Amino acid sequence: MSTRLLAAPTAEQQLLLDTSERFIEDTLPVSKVREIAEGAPGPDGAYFETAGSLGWFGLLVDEAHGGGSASDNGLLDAAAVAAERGARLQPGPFVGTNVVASALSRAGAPFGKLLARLIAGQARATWVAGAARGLTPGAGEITARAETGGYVLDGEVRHVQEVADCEALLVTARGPAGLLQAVVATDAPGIEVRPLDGIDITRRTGAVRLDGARVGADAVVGAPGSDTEALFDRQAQIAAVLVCAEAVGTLHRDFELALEHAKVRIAFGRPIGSFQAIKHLLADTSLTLEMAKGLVAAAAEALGADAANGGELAHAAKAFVGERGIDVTHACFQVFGGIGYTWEHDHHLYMRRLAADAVAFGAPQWHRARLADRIGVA
Amino acid sequence: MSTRLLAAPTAEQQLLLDTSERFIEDTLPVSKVREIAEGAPGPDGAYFETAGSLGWFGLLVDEAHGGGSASDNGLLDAAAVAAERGARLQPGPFVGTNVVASALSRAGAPFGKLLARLIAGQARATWVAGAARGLTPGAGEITARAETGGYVLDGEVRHVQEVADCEALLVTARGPAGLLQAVVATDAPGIEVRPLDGIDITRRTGAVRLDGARVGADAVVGAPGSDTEALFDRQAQIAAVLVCAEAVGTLHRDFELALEHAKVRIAFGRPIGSFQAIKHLLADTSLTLEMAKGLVAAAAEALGADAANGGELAHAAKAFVGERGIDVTHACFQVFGGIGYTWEHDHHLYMRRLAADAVAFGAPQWHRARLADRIGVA
Amino acid sequence: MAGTANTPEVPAAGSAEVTAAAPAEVQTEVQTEVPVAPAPPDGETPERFRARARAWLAANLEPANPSARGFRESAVSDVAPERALHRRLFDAGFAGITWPREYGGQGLGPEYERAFAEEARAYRLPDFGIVGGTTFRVCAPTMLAHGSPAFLRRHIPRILAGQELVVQFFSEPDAGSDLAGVRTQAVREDGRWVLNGSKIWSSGAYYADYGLCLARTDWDVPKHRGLTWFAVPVGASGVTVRRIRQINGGSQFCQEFFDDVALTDDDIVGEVNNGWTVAQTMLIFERGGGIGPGGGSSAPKGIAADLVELARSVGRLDDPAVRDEIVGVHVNDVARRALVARLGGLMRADPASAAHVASYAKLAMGTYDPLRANAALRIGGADAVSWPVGEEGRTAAAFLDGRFMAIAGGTNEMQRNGIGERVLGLPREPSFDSGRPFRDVLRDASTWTGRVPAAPPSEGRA
Amino acid sequence: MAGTANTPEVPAAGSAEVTAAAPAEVQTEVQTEVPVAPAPPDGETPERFRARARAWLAANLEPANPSARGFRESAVSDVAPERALHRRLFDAGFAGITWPREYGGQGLGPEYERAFAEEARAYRLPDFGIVGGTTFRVCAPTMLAHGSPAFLRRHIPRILAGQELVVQFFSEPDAGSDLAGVRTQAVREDGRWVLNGSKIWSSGAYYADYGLCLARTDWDVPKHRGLTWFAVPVGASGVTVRRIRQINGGSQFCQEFFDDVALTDDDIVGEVNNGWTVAQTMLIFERGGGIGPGGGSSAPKGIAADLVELARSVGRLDDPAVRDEIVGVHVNDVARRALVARLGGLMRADPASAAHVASYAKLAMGTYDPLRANAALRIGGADAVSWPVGEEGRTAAAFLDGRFMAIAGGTNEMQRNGIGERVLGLPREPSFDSGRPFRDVLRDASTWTGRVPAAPPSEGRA
Repeated sequence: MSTRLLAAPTAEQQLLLDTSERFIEDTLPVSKVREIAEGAPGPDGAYFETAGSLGWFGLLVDEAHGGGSASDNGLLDAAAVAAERGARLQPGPFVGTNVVASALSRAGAPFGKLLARLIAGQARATWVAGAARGLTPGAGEITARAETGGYVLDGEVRHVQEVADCEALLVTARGPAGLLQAVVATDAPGIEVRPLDGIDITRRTGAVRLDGARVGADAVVGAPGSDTEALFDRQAQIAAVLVCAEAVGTLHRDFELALEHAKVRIAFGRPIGSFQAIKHLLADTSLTLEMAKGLVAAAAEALGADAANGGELAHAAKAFVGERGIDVTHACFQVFGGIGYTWEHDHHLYMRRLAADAVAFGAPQWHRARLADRIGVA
Repeated sequence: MSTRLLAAPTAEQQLLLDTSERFIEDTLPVSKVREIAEGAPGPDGAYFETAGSLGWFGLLVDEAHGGGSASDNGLLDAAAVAAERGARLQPGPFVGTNVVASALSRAGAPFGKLLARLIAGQARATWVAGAARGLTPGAGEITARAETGGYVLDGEVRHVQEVADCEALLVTARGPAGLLQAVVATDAPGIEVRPLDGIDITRRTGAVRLDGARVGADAVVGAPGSDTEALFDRQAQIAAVLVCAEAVGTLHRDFELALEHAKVRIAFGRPIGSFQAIKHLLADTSLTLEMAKGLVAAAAEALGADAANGGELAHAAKAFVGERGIDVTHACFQVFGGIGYTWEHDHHLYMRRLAADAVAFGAPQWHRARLADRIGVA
Repeated sequence: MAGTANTPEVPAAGSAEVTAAAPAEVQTEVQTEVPVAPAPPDGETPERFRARARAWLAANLEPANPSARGFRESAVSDVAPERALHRRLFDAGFAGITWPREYGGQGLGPEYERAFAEEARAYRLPDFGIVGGTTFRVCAPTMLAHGSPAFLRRHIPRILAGQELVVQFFSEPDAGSDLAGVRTQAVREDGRWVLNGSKIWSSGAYYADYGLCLARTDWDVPKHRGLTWFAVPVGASGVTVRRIRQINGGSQFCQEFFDDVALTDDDIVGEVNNGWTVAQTMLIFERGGGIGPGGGSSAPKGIAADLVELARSVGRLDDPAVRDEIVGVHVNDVARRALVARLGGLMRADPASAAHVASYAKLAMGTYDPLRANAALRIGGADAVSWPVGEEGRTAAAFLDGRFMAIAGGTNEMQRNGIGERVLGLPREPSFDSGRPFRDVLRDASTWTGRVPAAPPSEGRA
Repeated sequence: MAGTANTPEVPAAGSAEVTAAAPAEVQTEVQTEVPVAPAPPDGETPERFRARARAWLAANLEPANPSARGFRESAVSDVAPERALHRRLFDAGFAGITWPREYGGQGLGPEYERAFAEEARAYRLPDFGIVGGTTFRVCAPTMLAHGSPAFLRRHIPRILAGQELVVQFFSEPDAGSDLAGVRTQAVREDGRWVLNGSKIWSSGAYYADYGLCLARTDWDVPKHRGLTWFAVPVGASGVTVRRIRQINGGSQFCQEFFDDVALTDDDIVGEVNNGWTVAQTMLIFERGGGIGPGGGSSAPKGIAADLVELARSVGRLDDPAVRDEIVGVHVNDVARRALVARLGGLMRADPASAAHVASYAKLAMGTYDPLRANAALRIGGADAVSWPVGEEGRTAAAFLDGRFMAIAGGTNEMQRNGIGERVLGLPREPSFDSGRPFRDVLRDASTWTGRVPAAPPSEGRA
């Protein structure tokens, strides 16, 4: 049942994955996600608090700030958890909360209280970047102007994944001294979160509007300008790795269902999986999936260990998984045939999720452009 | 044996094709082309004169100038002949001679004598464009400076297909009033033709160097400047259609050989073509080939009839055939397996030809860019 | 938050089940009536016919509204006015213009039909949505080719009078690509037939009156040989029609369940156990609409106008990557149109090859439609996957629908088999079900080992 | 004008035929000599061994020249110095360090081999080109696993002394993917075996001494059961070796023709008619070199450096389309490296799966190598397809070679079958040749109809 994102997990990692899988299957299996997609209420606070107790939200946080990981590489642990989540279409801002927690952990003390709530699953958060640095073209941008003791934020950003349930947002804004990031509470004056419809009915996407929202200097994360640009890049890379890990889990399960179908579906007196047309399609798809798993794990490992090629691998992972994931879900659809075209079959839930994940936290084009920037840079 | 570029040729077209096929099979079948590729001398003057007598070089020339076509669309006729040539890897500047003849026919009287020699197959010619208008990046350009009664041409252009045997060249140069085209004789002072090596060993490619070569005003084809730019575009489109037609013939034959192999080669107690892996690969390849034929014929038909979408279809044809042709020859190679890897098997001659044809007279990228220029232009 | 691309009329949870009460009622009411069409006037000529049609149309029909979306998915009640409109055509002698007089048609030549079509172009004709095509271009022609005179006298006039809409009950949940692998069965009992099983992917069955149903009537012969077609009243006792909710939120297709549905010999189309012959006729009619004589003249102008508009709407028309994406789609678009034109030429040159060559057009759709939908998704970016509540996510819906032609009406794999074997002449796939009782085929398939029995010496060495 | 990518040593017209006179001569001369290696000193330890190796290497070998291109394709005469060099290693007790003492090895543990490899890294070791790998990592290990003691005593010491280079005579012109479909036959006559047939794709056979040849020794059993391996002297009477001219102009591979070649029972490796068991061992050794423990550390730095260099050399590095092309290749490159690392982890976690999982790495090469070669061709543009006389057309050569891994050593199709059936557990392909005499399989294949004989009732209903 495990997605095996890690080829050889340690015992501690395996324990984290086993408890996470059991928690999901007991609490929010795909059948319940489907109910939420059809209109039932989303996961409650208990879901996130239990998840917090399993360690989901502290993996990228220093121990000094209350975090902790299963191995010496928290991002690798988080990616492995993300894959199990993605296989079961878990909703909620897992990626966003971890990205924010990671940023706040680096920023340190001033955000200790929020950080503690995030780690414990008592609050969720996500990152509102919009079109900053070109990440999501057309999504809108936030501007910040300085006032005594802080900044005033204005603007609207669309396409914020899983923003509905968040208590706090890490907002990237264009400020007087370049890029600036600040933490805002979603219930603060001048902040409005508006739901959007979308192809992925297992997640809640929204738009965030800031209308003269005030933040104090103590809400600013990192030094505005080039320092924040570097933070931005790292956040985008972490988000890419985690959303790819979720997507790889989703691909894994869509593929697993197609494989099972090919073994039991009979046509022309044979299981359809005995035909080379289906067998070879699945073999090629499996190759893509194994490459995706290998690449996402490698990116998590390198980026989590601050290796020199971590960012490059993260961009490559998003480019590969974002584009080839669409091919994989098409191949699965072809194996399902007509049954995959019915609402009752789960395939479309996976297909929808993958289409949305492909552009979340930077479409493949954006990540490819980041790699192009590095051409010729030895 | 026919490539059937035309789905339903007229009786006159069929006669042209039948006589052309018979001429080739009798004179220069692939076995003899292979000998030329291995070092034997190229086709002699008689080959081209017979070809001229069949009408190969007058199809794009007005009857007033001694030309004539089988149908009311000479470009469609020429494309059909080109496909039969390509299927048998015929060498010689068929595309170049027809492009030049077409241009001279439009220019009219001053070039009557050369035109007559070209039509009769007594002389060959080709078009030397190089990097003009970006057609062949890095190929070099010719510049023209005015002097009394004419121009002086300087520069070097590489990658001129089938230039070795040409008596005259239509040279595109950057002149004082914009783009300028002139006819030069290859034996005129200041002109040097140097052979190049290349992947396509069935054709002779070369570089042309002009070092203070003088041409009179009477050698200029069309009015320099925007008029010549329009001529240039049309020449590029005609060349694209004809080189695509040759390539489609080459693809047709490579595919035919692969199909035959799949029917007779036995593995695991069955002809390999009975395996879906091979059968479906060939079916997909056949679809690409049928699309290529349809597109090249449609482009020839529209461009030859001066239809509004003729240029657009010609660019699309080169983009499609140039790129997908490489896929087709790869698929054939996969069907041949090891035997296709041997020098003795003909496959590599087709594969080499296709690689070179893909970039001749503008790589797919250039033709795609021309289409991109038309985006949003209703 | 559950809002999706487009879910017009289907309740959010589960699928709608209808027992097609309305058509059944209609049917009971008119069970015995066989409408009679007027005979064409003596000495009719195409010219006179045209003049008569012109006058009648002007007096009786409303002008066409080209911007109207057309009937596609509708409630049963919406069909009643369309039926009435068709009845008026019938009563005026303009339904079934080329169909036999004895079955309610006009028995005239195709030139009369063309004349009527030209005159009628400007008027609003009856619109039965997808069921109209199935009834008049697939099912009725199949009936005419194989039905007994008595069957045709009962059904065809009513079809022409708009009283019977007929759909196909052909595919099954366990027989998709393997069309002949039918498991729905009709058993002969006490002089009647008892139908049990299930059919699926019947377009618009929920507002149709009859389904032409292929059922197994002999399990002990090879699969193609024990099949029989029945005309099943949709409103008959034991028939349940369930609309299938599609992944794009629509529900045009249905699944039917047959629970001891009683049928008689009168309901049979063609001969008992000879249903595959009828099926092949039906498949030819089904494919008939696929390929026209060529796509050149109706080709849209310019470069992939829909994608250009999409790129403009998301503010990315100047992005070189987006422009190249659009050009790539355009190149494939024109190649597909050129293919269709070429196939038209090939078919005219060799009509016998038409059915096989048509597979290229189908495979082209199945291959390039998904690529085109993916390209649109990339161009649309984030705007393609989420949008303001209440708006339509058209790019997303097209993406979800993108594989439709790769699967429906013969998968890409089936087209490749057809091209490989029937056009290219490649050696056949080994067949494990063509020479054996279907009962045994089903049993052995469940324990597939890949082992091929050795040929008995006499046969193998023949 | 006939000049092509790279045609170094092969005459322009036709292929070279050699009868491998030189090796045969060498072999005759030393037929009876069985070289003897010194025994390791008593009380040998890895540390002492390392010190001894270090001293010997410094005194006897030349320093490695890392920029030397290495022996790849060579004339037979070039091998003699390499043989002599290997003999010196042997005589010093540094050849076959872990191989059995009784067959000329040193019988030491792998830690000794590692120690030697570390010490020897800086020196120029004997280089037999591709035949070196075949001899020492494929053929000799297979012999050690299946050869009789007498066979091993005759051959292994000579291999270790550089006197016998051994290649595989495995594939046939009519048996490529179907490796067991061997038609080369050995017939028992008067106490000896007479070999006839042909083998192909034997790398470097033209300078080897022996070929391990798989021949059919029984035609009346299923194909896997009637096969036997023979060690065939390349210089034996009736053996003709012909170098195959490749499409890229090289000629590393050979085809062999056997015309009544006389062999004896002493030449057999393994048991008569049990050759497929030996073949499976050989295939495992053959694949052994394919996958290392991971590719992370040796990964090239930066973005597809070779393509960046190519783009720069043709002046197109600033072209956005070219840059995106390069990035696309880079993404696939790192995904492939990550795959290999992942496979290493999976294999360590489950060694039994290693042979099957390795198919992913092979399929990745077969899939992405051609795409990469195509991308380079596009980047190079006109400069990639023609070039000044005398220069090397490297991009063109890579393009012609691009499918090598898609075909050689198990085609993409074979890898997909393997992944589908052995990794994913999909149901098997029907087999038409596994249960019947090979003689009958060949006869029936030529009249293939796709018809599967019905199972005899007793068998089918079992």
